[in-house]
Amino acid sequence: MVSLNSYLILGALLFSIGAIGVFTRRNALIIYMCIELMLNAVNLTFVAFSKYLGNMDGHIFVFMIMTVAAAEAAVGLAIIIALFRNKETVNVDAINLMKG
Amino acid sequence: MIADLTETIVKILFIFSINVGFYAPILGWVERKQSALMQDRVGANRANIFNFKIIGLFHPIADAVKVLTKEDFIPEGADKFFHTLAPFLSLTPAIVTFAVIPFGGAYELWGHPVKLVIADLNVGMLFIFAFASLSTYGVVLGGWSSNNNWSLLGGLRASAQMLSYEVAMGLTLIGVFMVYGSLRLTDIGMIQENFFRWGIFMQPLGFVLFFTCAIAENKRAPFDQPEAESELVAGYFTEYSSMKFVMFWMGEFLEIVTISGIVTTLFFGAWHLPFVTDQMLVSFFAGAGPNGAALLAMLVNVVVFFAKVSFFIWLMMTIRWTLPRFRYDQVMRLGWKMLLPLALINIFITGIVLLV
Amino acid sequence: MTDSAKNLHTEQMVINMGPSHPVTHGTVKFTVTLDGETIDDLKVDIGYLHRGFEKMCENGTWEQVMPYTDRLNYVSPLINNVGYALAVEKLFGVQAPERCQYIRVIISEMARICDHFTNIAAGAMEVGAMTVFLYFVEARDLLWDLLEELCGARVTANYVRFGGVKNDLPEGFGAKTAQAFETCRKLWVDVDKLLTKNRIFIDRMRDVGTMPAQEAIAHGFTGPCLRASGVPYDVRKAQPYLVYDQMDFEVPVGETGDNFDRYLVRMEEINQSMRIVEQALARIPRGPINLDMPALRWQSKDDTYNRIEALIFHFKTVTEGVKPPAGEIYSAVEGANGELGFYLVSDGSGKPVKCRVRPPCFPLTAAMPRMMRGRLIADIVPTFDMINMIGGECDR
Amino acid sequence: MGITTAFSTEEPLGGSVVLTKLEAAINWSRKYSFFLYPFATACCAMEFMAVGGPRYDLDRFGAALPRFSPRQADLLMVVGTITHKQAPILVKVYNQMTEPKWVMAFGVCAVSGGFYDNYATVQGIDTLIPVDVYIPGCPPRPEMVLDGLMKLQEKVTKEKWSDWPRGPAPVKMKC
Amino acid sequence: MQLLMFYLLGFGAVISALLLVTNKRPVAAAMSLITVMLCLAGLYVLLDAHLIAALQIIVYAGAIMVLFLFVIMLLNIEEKSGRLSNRKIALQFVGILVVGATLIAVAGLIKISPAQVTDGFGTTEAVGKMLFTDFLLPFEIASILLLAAIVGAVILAKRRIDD
Amino acid sequence: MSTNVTLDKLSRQFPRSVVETHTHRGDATAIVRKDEILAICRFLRDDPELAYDFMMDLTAVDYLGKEPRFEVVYHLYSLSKNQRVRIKARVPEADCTIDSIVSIWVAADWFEREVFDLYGIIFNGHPNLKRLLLYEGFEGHPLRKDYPLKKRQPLIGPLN
Amino acid sequence: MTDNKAFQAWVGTLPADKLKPKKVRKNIELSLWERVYLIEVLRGLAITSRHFFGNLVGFVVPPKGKKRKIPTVYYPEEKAVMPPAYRGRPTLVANADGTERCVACGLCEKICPAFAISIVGDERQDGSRYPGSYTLDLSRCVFCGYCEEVCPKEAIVMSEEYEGLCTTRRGDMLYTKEQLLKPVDQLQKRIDYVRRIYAKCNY
Repeated sequence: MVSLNSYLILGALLFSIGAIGVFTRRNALIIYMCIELMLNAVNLTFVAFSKYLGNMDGHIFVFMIMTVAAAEAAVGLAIIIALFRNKETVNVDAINLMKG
Repeated sequence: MIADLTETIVKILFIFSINVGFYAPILGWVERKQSALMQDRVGANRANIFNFKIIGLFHPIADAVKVLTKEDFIPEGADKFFHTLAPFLSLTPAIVTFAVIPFGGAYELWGHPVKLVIADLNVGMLFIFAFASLSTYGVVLGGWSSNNNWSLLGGLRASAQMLSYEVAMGLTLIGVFMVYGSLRLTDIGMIQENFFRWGIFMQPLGFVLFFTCAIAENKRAPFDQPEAESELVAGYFTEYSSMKFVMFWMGEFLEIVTISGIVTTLFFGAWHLPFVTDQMLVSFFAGAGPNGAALLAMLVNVVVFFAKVSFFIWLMMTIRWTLPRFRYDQVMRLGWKMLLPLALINIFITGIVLLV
Repeated sequence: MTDSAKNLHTEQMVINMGPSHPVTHGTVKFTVTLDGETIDDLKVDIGYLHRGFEKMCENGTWEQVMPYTDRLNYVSPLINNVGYALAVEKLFGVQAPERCQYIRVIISEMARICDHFTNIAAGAMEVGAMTVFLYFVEARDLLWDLLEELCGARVTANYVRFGGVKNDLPEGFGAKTAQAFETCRKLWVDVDKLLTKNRIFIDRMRDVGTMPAQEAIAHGFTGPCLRASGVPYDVRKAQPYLVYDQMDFEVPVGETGDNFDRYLVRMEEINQSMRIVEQALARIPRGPINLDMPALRWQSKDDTYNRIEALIFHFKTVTEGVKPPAGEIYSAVEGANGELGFYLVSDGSGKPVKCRVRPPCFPLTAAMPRMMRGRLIADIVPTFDMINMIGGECDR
Repeated sequence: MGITTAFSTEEPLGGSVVLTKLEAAINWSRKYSFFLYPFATACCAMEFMAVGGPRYDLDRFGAALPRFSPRQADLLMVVGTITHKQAPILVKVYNQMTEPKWVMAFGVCAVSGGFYDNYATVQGIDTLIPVDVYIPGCPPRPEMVLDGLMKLQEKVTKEKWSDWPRGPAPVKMKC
Repeated sequence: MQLLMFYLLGFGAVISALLLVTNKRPVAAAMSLITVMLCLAGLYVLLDAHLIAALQIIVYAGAIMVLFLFVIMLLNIEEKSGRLSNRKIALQFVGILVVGATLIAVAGLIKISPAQVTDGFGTTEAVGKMLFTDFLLPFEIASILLLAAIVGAVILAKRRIDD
Repeated sequence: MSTNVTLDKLSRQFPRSVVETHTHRGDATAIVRKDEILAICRFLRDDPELAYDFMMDLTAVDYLGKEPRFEVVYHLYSLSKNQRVRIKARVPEADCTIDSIVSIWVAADWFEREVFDLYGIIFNGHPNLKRLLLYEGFEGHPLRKDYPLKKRQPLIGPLN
Repeated sequence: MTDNKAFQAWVGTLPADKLKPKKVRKNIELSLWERVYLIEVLRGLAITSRHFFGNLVGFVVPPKGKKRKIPTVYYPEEKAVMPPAYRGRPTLVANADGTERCVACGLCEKICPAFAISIVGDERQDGSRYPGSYTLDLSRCVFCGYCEEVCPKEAIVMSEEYEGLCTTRRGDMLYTKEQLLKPVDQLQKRIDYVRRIYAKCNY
């Protein structure tokens, strides 16, 4: 049988890869995708825990996370489209509207 | 274990051969011949081998061989990897989906229980959904990777359209699930043993909505905006030639079969004849011994199921050759403003009926 | 395509539709500036079928122009034949005998029916209803059979002669026509049922390509497109030629001038034209079908075989052409697409100085940008079909 | 896929029985499966409709699927007059078609320019692209077209591997 | 069997994730993310979470990623500045350090033996029951969140009329 | 003779510009000076008694050897009065220009472009005077009588 | 283009009320049921299915006097009967003794709009003229029938021939005199027809 640790290590690996992506990539879309990847990694750990604890609460968490991810994707992509219209770029370094 | 494995392999081979080996090539012929007859024409009938013509059945063979020997073209500036991947992506879901559709009842053969379905998942319908949503990628990638404005427009249209109609389709099916209380397609099939519990009687509105959404999912006319010939040349597969182009086509045809299978399973009594239960079949064939009876009953199931499937294929082809196509924004409006609310109303009514 | 791909970075996408695009009939190019799917700007480029009609006419004799007119509006060639012959007759100042006029009415109306069949068929095909297309092609084939029996060719008939027509109606033409019309009407009803109340079709056609009456007039619209806008201008009624004033028919008129009205007007005109043909066939008088004017055309076979002077004269007219008196005229007939005018200038010699055609679909095509701005890309399809741009006529 | 090029390298073996049989089989399939690209420009398009229509039904020969994308088409039907303005587009479409490809000149305008011998028209599309079958007539009767198609089928039957690929049009044009 | 599947899927997921992070073209990146999600869906099946697996494909792969692709194609984005600056490479190293630390912490700390899986674990029915009893409030809140997201997205993406 | 009303009115209104009027086989024709063509057209359209709301046709004729060489011919039609009139403006080869009437009848847009394309007559004030039927790069104007029938332009055409 | 003020002002003055449309066909209004797509879709399906099943049955039980219901002509096997008016390939009429009737007068060459005919005249020993070579370029011929119409000798007529005209080489379409000649008895029908329609009584 696969041990819980294997799932957790896998989850952690994916999470870190996602984090690296968020830190190093400059394309807003890819950053979004990396965030999605991180969320997925978390989902994996939730499902794994829930199986190993014999408790299905983890599934509910995953359900909620998916909802949040969907909402995030919708709003995030809308923001990207709006930004692209104004700035003609999706490079996050070029987006500094908030810097005043 | 061995028996299970054999059973699965036999079933997979059966479905695969019937889909890819029979329906995929024959549908090309059916489409041509049927449209021809509808239009007062004769249709392909001249291809002959040793002077045998058999009503043009050799034409699909000719098409297939010709297409295989045609130059395979990848346009300049296109993304080679995705360009090659896209047709496979659109073909695979169509083949895989049939795995959860039951084409017969559960019997016992030589002491081994046999269910006439490849994979009897408890989330069967969700599985179909999952793969239907994956088939979007083939289209979108095909459109994007061709480096052609028409393809791109086709891909964009396709993605938006399929996404929208998936929503309506899902909501439509909720009513069905509420009625049957299961996502497992074999369960749904079993319940419809009773003629008066066929989906068409319990969910008439659901049937219409689902059928519409399914056609739209499959991008068939009147929802064929992504490949609208008069607008977008050939839409997302404008730049495809040879085998890859035919794979898109085959994908479309197989999806027709799959959709017909789903419609049959959900709304038209699956493998059942009206008023005839599986038990009655087995007892009817009792003379052939227990195994023989089961085999014969299975045969009847399969024949009935595929007869129904063929009927829906015919219906879809008739629709395709009868109706003009929508405009793109009208498709979207129909999906979001008409089908979606109707699906919600359907759920609501179903809920009330179930409660009362 | 590739240069427009660069423009993708901005939100506008420039797409070249045509000329080998299925909707453009091979003879027109739309340069569409798209914003998403909305048309920001549309440029029409015609001339892909400019075959030098006028230049060819100026280099041939008056008779030799006749086959060229067949190929102007190649969907209804006989109307062009009739129009050109009428123009030359006006130049001569003569009028064809009555029977000939009836025959001309019959063939004109048949050509009109064919044209509308083709137009509606193509329109339906391009919005996706393939079956309708083939039903009307089937119906058109029946009429073409009749025309072939009469004229000797299915499309390019070259049938009308100055002061007459080439030959008389064949035996049993009326009965065959009645039979053909019966099938045509059946198919017409089928198509009517398939399209007229079909909401998908209506949604595609209604309020698309709308032209209000005043603007349509300003843009020089004529024919079904103008009538769809509500202006009952029909040369057959306004300035009756041939025997149209004796025929009982109505001019269908639309209301809004959108594509759906154009479709309805055409469908109704098919009916009206069938009525005209039936009336003409019922009333057609006996008598000569040609003017007995040797100067107007080549000599009859009897004469050329038997009379030496006639033969010499024949040689003269064939080699030099008939010689209309000097002058200039403008003569209009109601073509299938609108007013088909011929402006002829003669200097008294056997060759035209100028043979100008007023192409009805030319102004219609010119109004495409006006009709399409702000619409969706898919709206180009029905609009372009319903204005019925015919390359041979538009580009000449 | 890519079989056309693969086979052309095996030309020395061309005489062997297996290859000849294969060649015959493939030619058989090609001849009954023309996907058309109707390059319809002028009057002949009317007859083209009639050929495709119920009366004459091009589909009987397996040639009914008009593909408006040149990539998927086998038979380029040049239906009607080609003017100088149109010529570059015709060449472009021909070059875009995938091998094997055939060209049919439909009607005298496409064959030779017909009676439009003037400043604007191309005097026969064979000055631009290789043509496989010529159909006279202005426009040709549907029967003539079917005749031409059968002639083309005959021609296809006799083809060899070495005939393909045919390559781009011999004329270079500014497009 | 399960172990094999785990390693196969896990390996696939990691490789695809790496591809996602390193790929220049957004479309390729999106496709690799989809692969990650498919692998994860497979893992969920191994973990007896059938509903979640189906939802993973339907929601993530079927909807969210299509949306991503749609936007990528709509904007036709190409990454122009592909090279990373030194500062960014430093950041990358920090990231990798974080990875190591997490790995050690995770592997060392947690020791749970698998519990006995009850019948009906992870089925639609079970999840549904929980969702509509114990977790009704979060469920409703989630729906409100989605509604807000829809409205927000529409308003954001809508073009200003004066443009 | 209702057409004469038009011609009478026209010659009264523009005595200087209207060179000649005649009616041949029922076609009323007025030959006018090209300078005032815009005013004449506007008058014909706006005068309530004439109301020539249709610009049916616009073309040119090349009378090679005569002077002035070209004639620009306008065919107008009045819907409400159901009458036609032909206006001809002579354009000499040396000064091959005439005012554009696009501002009066939109329909004239393409007709003028066509005449420019085939005859080389320049229409002053036309918003987009480019070749219409022939391609950019075509040299000469083929409908002029001195353009040989078979002179082909090797620019983008085939190599024959 | 259209939105200048003068234009707008003028548009207002148009006599729209004087036009008096004769018959207005109302832009069709849909009832609620027709709006729901379904009814019309079903009606359309009924029509096309009627054709489908009619034709399907028509193969098995053809209507009286016909082979099948479908109007399709199975071309190479079945051939339509050409009406006498049909203008096929032009042919030269050969007398019973095989000599051509043509006297190389050149009228057809002159009138042919496509310049498809080229004749080189020659003289026999008895002084009668005959075409030394008579070439018809079928690749240019537009089948207009003018040559037949002007021929003073009944020497060239449009035959019923339309088969076998397609070639794979353009050069094959250059028909020489020998290829064009056809014995008179095969063309008698057309000659009679030509004589009838271009007879004096028709003038």
